[in-house]
Amino acid sequence: MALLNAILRRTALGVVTLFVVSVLIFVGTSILPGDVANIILGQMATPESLAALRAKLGLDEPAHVRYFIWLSDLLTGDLGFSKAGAGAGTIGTPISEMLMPRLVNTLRLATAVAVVAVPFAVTVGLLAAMYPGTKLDRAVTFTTLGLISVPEFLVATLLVLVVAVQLGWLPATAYISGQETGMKLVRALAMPALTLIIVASSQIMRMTRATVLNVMSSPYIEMAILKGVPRKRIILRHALFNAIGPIANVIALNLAYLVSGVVIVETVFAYPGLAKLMIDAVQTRDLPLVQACAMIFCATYIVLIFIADMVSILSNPRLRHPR
Amino acid sequence: MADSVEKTEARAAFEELPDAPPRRRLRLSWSGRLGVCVVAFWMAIVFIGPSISPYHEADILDEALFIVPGSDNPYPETDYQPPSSVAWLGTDYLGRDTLSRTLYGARTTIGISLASTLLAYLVGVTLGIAAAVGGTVMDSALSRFNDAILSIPSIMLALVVIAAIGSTIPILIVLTGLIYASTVFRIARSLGLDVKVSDFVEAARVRGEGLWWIVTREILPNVAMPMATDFGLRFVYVILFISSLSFLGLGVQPPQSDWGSMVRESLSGLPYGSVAPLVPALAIATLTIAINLIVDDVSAHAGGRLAKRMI
Amino acid sequence: MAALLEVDGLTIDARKDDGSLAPIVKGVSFGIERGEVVALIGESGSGKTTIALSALGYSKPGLEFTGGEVRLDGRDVITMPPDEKRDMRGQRVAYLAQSAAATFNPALTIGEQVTESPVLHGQMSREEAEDRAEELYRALELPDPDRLGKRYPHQVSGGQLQRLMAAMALCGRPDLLILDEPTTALDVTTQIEVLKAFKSVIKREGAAALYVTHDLSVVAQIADRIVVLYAGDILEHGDADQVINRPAHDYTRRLMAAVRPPPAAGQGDEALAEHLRDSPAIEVKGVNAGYGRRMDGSVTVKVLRDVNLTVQRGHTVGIIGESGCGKSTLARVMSGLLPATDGDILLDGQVLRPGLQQRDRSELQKIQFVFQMADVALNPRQRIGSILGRPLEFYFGLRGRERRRRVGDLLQMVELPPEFAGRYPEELSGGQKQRVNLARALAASPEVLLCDEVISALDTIVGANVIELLKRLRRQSGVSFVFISHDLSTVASFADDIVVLYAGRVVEQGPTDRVLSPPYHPYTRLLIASVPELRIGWLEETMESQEAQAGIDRVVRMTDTGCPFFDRCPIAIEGTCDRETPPVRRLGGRHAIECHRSEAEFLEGSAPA
Amino acid sequence: MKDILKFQQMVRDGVMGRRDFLAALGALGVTGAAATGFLHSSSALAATPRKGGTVRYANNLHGPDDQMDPIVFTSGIDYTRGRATYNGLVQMRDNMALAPELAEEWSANSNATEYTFKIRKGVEFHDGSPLTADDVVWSMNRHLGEDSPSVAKALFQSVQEWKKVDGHTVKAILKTPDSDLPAKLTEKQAKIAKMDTEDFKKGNGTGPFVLESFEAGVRSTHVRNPNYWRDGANFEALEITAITDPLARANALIAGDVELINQVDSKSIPRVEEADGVRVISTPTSAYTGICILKNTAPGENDDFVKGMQYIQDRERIVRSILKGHGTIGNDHPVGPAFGPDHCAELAQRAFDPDKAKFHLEKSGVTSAELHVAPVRLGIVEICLLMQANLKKIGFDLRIKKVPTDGYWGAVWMKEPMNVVSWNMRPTANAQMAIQFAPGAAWNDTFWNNERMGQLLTAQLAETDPAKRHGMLCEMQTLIHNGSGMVIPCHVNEVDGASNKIQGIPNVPFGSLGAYEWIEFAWMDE
Repeated sequence: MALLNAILRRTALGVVTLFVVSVLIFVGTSILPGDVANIILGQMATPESLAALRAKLGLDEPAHVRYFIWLSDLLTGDLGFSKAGAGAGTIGTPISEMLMPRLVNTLRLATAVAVVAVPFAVTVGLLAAMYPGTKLDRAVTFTTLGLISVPEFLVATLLVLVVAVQLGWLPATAYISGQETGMKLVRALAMPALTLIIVASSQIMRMTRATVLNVMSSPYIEMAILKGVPRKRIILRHALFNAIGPIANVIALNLAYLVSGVVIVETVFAYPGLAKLMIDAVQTRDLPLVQACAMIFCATYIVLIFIADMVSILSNPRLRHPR
Repeated sequence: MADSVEKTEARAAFEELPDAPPRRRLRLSWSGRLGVCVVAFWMAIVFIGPSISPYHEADILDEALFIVPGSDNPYPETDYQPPSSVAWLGTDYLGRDTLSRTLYGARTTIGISLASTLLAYLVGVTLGIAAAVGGTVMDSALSRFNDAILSIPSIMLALVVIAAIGSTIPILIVLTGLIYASTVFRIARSLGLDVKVSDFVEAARVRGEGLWWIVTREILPNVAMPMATDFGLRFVYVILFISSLSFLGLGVQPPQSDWGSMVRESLSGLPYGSVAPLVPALAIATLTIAINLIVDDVSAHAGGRLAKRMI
Repeated sequence: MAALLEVDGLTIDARKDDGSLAPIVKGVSFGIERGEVVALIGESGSGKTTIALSALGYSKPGLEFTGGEVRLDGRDVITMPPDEKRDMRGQRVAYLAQSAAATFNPALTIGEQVTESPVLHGQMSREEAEDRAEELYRALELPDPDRLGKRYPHQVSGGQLQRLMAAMALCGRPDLLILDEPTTALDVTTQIEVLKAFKSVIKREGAAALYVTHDLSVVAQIADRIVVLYAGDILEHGDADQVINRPAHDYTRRLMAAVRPPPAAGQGDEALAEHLRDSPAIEVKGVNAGYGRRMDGSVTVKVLRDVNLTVQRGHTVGIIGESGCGKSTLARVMSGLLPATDGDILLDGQVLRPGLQQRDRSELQKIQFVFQMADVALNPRQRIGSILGRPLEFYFGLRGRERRRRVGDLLQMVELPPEFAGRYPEELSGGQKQRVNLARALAASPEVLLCDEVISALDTIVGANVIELLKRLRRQSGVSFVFISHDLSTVASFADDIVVLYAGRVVEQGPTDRVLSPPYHPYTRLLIASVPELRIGWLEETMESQEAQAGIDRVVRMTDTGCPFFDRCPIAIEGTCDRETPPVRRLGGRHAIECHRSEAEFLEGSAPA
Repeated sequence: MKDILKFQQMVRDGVMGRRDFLAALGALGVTGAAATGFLHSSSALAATPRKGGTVRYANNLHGPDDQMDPIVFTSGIDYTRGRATYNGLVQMRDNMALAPELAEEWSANSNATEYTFKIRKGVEFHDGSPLTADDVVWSMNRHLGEDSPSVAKALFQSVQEWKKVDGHTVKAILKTPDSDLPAKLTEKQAKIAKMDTEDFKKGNGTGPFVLESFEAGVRSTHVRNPNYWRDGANFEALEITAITDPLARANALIAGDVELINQVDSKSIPRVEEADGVRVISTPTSAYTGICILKNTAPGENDDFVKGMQYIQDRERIVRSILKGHGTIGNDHPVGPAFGPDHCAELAQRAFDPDKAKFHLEKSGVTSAELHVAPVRLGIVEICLLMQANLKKIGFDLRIKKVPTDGYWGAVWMKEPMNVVSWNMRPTANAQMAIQFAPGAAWNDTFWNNERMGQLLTAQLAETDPAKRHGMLCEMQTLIHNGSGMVIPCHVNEVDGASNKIQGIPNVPFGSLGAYEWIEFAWMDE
């Protein structure tokens, strides 16, 4: 019951947040100059044709009406049209059609990074927490500290120079067409993935270590020491179980970052992901596309945080086994 | 009479024992102290940097300065020059002195970041504490709004806003401040909620104190320490964020130097082994690492100490 | 035969900020024979826990062993290699901490934690360990022993958890148990049964034990020998009988003197009769209150039900009951911190508005609240001077010199030197902080002082001193006191009237004298009987009585119908007590009992043990 | 007129953001430019093209608004794809001469008001349908009319309509005489698509490559058209994408991830030059970037102020260290040496002279000014920074306000008193000057209106005597040099990067890599 309540409560919160986000995005994109009709018509805009298209698209409605139309379209999966490839006289490309390949690319990269970074970082973070003050711990602490303190564009650029330009091991850019398989795909993803793995792992490692050490200050850990429980078991059984919630949160935040915050990496490696699509859309004032991308990013964040919360709710025996 | 003597003695001897050893004063390890030194160094540069720098940040060094004695080339290259007696840390892509720009850049970079972080704190703490002490309705409204802001990727948000209204230092500060206010809000709110239910706040409430007193005199002083630690971390994030914005070309106005755009501008020198992009990158890294070292030290948990006793 | 554990010249130091060492334990020596229970008694800061932990070769972070040895069967555990230490811990020496709630890992089942040590040490297989655990659950009289292991810590009560910790310690059949204040955090009624369980199980297992506590009454029930500690030194060391009945050292005598006598009729401070005027200072009429206020004004968790009480001017009313009975809630309602859902609070005959915001400053000034934990009730970021000065400024507009003078007076009033005004709370001892806490309330020159468990967190001597101070203040000021405590002895020695709360209801109230003498409400009887006496053998006697049976901890029910005490009551009437709300029986004067039984039935069926 | 202005503004927006519109309005008579260009052109060597290979090309810009509809082509990547997918009626080749493409031949009536084009027979669209006059008429008529979305409609304002004569003959009926029409048909928007095409993303043209996949802002892939109407392309397949970061773009070339890139930034030039297997292709043009000072407002209305700004330009240093030699010194008029004999060589070069600058600025009484800068062309920001640093030395405070390229041409250009511009090379010196400096011209961005200038522009078109022509051109250049508010410190080269495997890139200075003609004519060595 408590469990169900917590889940329902959390779900409701997520939905409310999504709603607030949609309002913010709608309002936020309205501050960009130019409206959709202007954008679709582009250079063939005349006052009459603009008015006509505005009426057709419902742009002459008041803002709140437009918002609800947009929201209901969004909920029914109709993301609208981008001006992309509009050519002359046609209305443009359905946004869903444009997003799909980008989304796939972004997810591909995110997955590649997550699959490597999460297990690696959590393991190393745990090891560091297990042997605090040792050489391993100090190495981990200082390396991660250094890496999170350096702007990621520097990490990316140095990697390109060394790995791609100097050594020629991997391609300097990462454009993928979607047809690549096997080694070709791995090679294409390697550089951006490597950069992101370095950046994301550092964060996850640090947070895992800190979280576990935080749990380590609990009296029940002292009790376990006094019961003669060996170090490994203290960490893996006593500390980790209580740290699952916070660690899940850290992982979720970093994954959300992979999907949305990789602008710089996508720029340096010319990787055709969602973040770059959104930047381009902002620059070309492609409002429907900006809105759609923004919604995807925010929804991803909210869903990931939601999953992390679910994990911590489910890992909490108080909720799982009510009195 | 011997009895009474003994009694007074005993009374004197068995004073109440202190409840607990006095709280450990903040004591920094060598790494923390190193951090303090580095931060102090950069803070000093913020104030004296421009007056000790050999050139102005905008100065494009004359070609004449680089003429190699005996060479017949009257127009030597001035960009991406290696460190020399003319330019101690070499020159950037335009032939400007990297050292001078780094020294000037400290003021811009640290100034903007500090102002942004302070703004983030002003807004975040005000709203966070308001959410904590205000009613449920206010709390949920602010929290949902904040969650929504948090869910928007910050770089994207910055891009949209800058695309719409352009990039000036005030805009940069306000924008960054507001973006980071959302994370501060979360922390301030949860700390505020913790302190709010503490007995000394109840004692103030039961005395009839107003909200202002409770917030400023009872709550804020008690969240100051954890907030200060967080301030350090937040400051680091802001520096990196602003550097990233500069990297994307959305930073300060030229010829003003800030470390992020210095890296970006001179990135093309990297393949030639120029130190121009490395010096500002190093400046960013030393400052952020130093702050992190201090923060790590201050927030070193008892957990770390306990974990060392594990067998 | 060599002792099982020999502590020999043990010195432990704390590493201070400047790197220098401050002695915590100063060359302590004593021994524990097999099967023997040795008590370490001392106030907080005496080093007793530090010594106890050294028996496990362990010191808290920040402390260092700097001298002496702690030998277990002749082997020094301090210098033992890590592997051996790990083997020794849990298997040969087991530890019971003060707060079981904190020492049980919330994420693991009870069974896993109880059996963990013997299984890890290879003493027994998992199945054997589980059988052994179940056997211990039974011996410790824990409910539902065959399924208890599958449950999580939050699913059992505090008293049960405390006993489960004993099971955890005993599971591996250790030679030595270290018990660190294992009953201090418990209610009296729970304490007695946990003590009982510990005592019998230690006896049964034949283990030796080191029992650390500040409570002499508890020590009297369980220890064979007593070591009295003060500031890291042993002051007295001897047989329990000798130390308790013929204490040699002056400090021990002071400890003994500070123990409050068990509650009995005839107590109550008559000295203030002159202050008694029969006009009520504060009245509580038909108050209902609780937490989780809904939109319609009702609450999700109802705590107080139809509470009525009156505090006469200059009078002291003691409110007593187990934790969770609503004592603090009542104080919060009276202070206005928690608005009542129904009923009124009257100050000087005037109805007070329920919430703080609606009350005016003079009303607020007249009722002052002294919080339970001085540690957290004083803002750590304010100096004592500002803590005390603020009410002076707030209520009376005092500033500058005048304010400083009054702060000095207040400090003097609570027997603290005036220079304390410049200190921060953390620089004060627990008792001193509680005095400041009290002085802050007095600064408002209140008519009613609500004292919520003001001495529960204090050591015996310190607490006794605070009580003396309160008595003096009452004599001098004529303030009315509402004195809340779970400790009946304290209340009995201080209050004119006693109000007994159970599950949010007033089950008995009246003058102290009358409440503490028959006829009793069955719950009052249980409370009286549970207060440990500083007398060897008291526990065994009490264990036989029927009150002890009623004490077996059950979850306190909050009911809307019937008597809440029904399922613990030895004289409950099936079919009536569980269905109908008991009537209030007026027994003359202010004395009233809420019970279905008649006065005659109380007297015949339940003379005090 | 208002609509025209609006349209032009919009085109300008497009041009400058990332565009190259009007970069090449044919190159009639511009042989001077060609002469220099040939030095770099491998097609001058008599090597035999090799068939085969997949070439990967990385442009500097792309985005979600990449197009496949020719009439809205606006960027280099669009032009590249357009050249691969479609053909025009007329083509410009290495020798700068017009060559027939889909039109086998054309003729005009005597007063150039009616043109007749014979359409090549046996040409097939990629979907297999034959090319007919209907397709040509439909495609060309899309540029006409007020409501036409064509970005090139200004070019075809002289055309009344296109008419079908028979299955393979079409006529263009003109409103006004226009002897430049064939040259204008080489324009990148003037491509022939299948009649009634609605979805241009399929790219159904007659070009040397068949569009295989197209993802706006990501990439497109193209395979050789096996049924091309002439010998056709040498490459087996094309992959066209963009790498916006200049450093990353150069890295990709050096690392061998791509074979061709455009816009090698000056800092990467030495690296590309030094790296094995790749080369820099630098083509001098008359395109320029400079500082535009409005003459109709303060401070530009003061001639001394403009003089000061012109004398403070360290032109040699700009070309030497900012452009790394890939440019030529400008003389504050738009006709650069790339125009050969049309360039007024006898006009004295304005030199870097801080003293004179100081003198003029002091005389003007202006002590500070604000310059709006957007990175409209590589190097311009650096030029402004150098100018700012030099002005600081003579005690003048120039504040630089960096604004985004986005919307720059609408919000800043021709509005702020000091801004930066970037102009591409026009087909003739006359056109190059007329567009900006004719009195009342829509794009007269310095608002310098000189009557004499107007007269000369008209008269020079009618003049046939070479010496007189040159004299008039020189006078106009001198007028601009002395009177306008334009500061032109340098003309910039088109700098591309190519793998050494890629040979035979034609030399046409009006666009990158031989104005996109490499697609059909370059080849890849083993």
